Amino acid sequence: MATYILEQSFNPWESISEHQKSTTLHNQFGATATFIGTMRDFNDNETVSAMMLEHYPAMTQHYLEKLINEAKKKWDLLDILIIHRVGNIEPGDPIMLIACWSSHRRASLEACSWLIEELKHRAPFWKKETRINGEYWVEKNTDGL
Amino acid sequence: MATYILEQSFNPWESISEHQKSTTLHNQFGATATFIGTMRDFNDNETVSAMMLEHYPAMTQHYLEKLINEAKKKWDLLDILIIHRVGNIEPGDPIMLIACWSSHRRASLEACSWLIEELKHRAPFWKKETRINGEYWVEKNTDGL
Amino acid sequence: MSIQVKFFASLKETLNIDDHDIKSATTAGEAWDIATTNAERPDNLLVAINLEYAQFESTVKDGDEIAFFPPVTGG
Amino acid sequence: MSIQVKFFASLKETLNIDDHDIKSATTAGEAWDIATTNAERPDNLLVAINLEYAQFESTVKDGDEIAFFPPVTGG
Repeated sequence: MATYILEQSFNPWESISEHQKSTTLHNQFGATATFIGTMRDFNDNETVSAMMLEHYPAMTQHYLEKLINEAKKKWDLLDILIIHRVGNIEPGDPIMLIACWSSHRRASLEACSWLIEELKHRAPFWKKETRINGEYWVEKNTDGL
Repeated sequence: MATYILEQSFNPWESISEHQKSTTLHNQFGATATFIGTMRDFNDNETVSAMMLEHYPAMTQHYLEKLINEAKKKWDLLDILIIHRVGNIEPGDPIMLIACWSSHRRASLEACSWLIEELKHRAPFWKKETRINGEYWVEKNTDGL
Repeated sequence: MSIQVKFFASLKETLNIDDHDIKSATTAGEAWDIATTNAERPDNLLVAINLEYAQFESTVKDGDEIAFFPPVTGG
Repeated sequence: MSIQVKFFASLKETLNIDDHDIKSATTAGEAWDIATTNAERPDNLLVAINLEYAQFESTVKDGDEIAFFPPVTGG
């Protein structure tokens, strides 16, 4: 189980691959479900040229660990990797990565979806978008969309 | 949209990464959901040392394209990649890869889960496992487990 | 004038039969009977006509490709 | 004897206020009033005490860390 808060851009597929190699999961997992959230260059029909992601470091770390522990209680999971960007983000940059490994498919798929929603609604991150007319704090996350 | 039936082992993360680079998706997708099914070295509490995956090539190709078209009608998807192994497979080898790209998270997550179940129940693949006591055809897939 | 008949996976091994053509049949079920010389149909036997799942009562015509196989187990 | 008070994101900009310590407070709501010199509480204002979500009625004690912030928008 691992969580990383990164201030630099990362390659999600390399990160998953490296994490998978570093663990002792070999030949035990049958299912890997992953989700990557990526910054788009538009939102609400407006061009977004940049984004700044603020967070509350101590609480973020606490909440990511808490979500991982809750997911492990709810599903039979072999491993979880969560990566979240903070700081200045450019269009095309991955923002969030969640990867779940399990023996059978249901656990990893359900845990991955659950972790996305919980992270979006509980972990203390805030997005500020740079649009043509200025900078705007995103007011709330969409509900499962 | 792409489907590949492979007779050799593949690196799922490199495959997704290469597919993503080859498309014109840049800065349009906000969500990527993926699922990898991997061969484990045990099943039903028995050691499995090898697996042979047979398929019906023309019908497989037809069904994977059909599933992709159905998924595109049901959800607002930007791209789909499906890879499935056939032939002789070793423990630790990825068997199936499904990746879905969309603007918002719900479409890619739901389409990915749906494609897994539909592929498992409709695409003409058959697994034969080599166990300690001989070779056994897998009789049926588990129901969403 | 012929209909291609194919068998897959455990079914092919159990019947010990190769893919082959038959001259004619009116339904998928009749194609099974002709191609297997009246072998008993296993439980859960599936049939596809021209790459689409079908029923044993489905009609077949000259040039069709009929495939018989057990439940699929991919993914 | 002090309680740390933190503000984040749009809230920090709107209030134009820095994180600072206050001497004491009995509830999170009272900590807000003291730290902001009675600023109006925005709709949807959230509060955390020692890294856990809390209510404005939740009691606070010496040494606590209290954070005020708008709805979270990560992921």
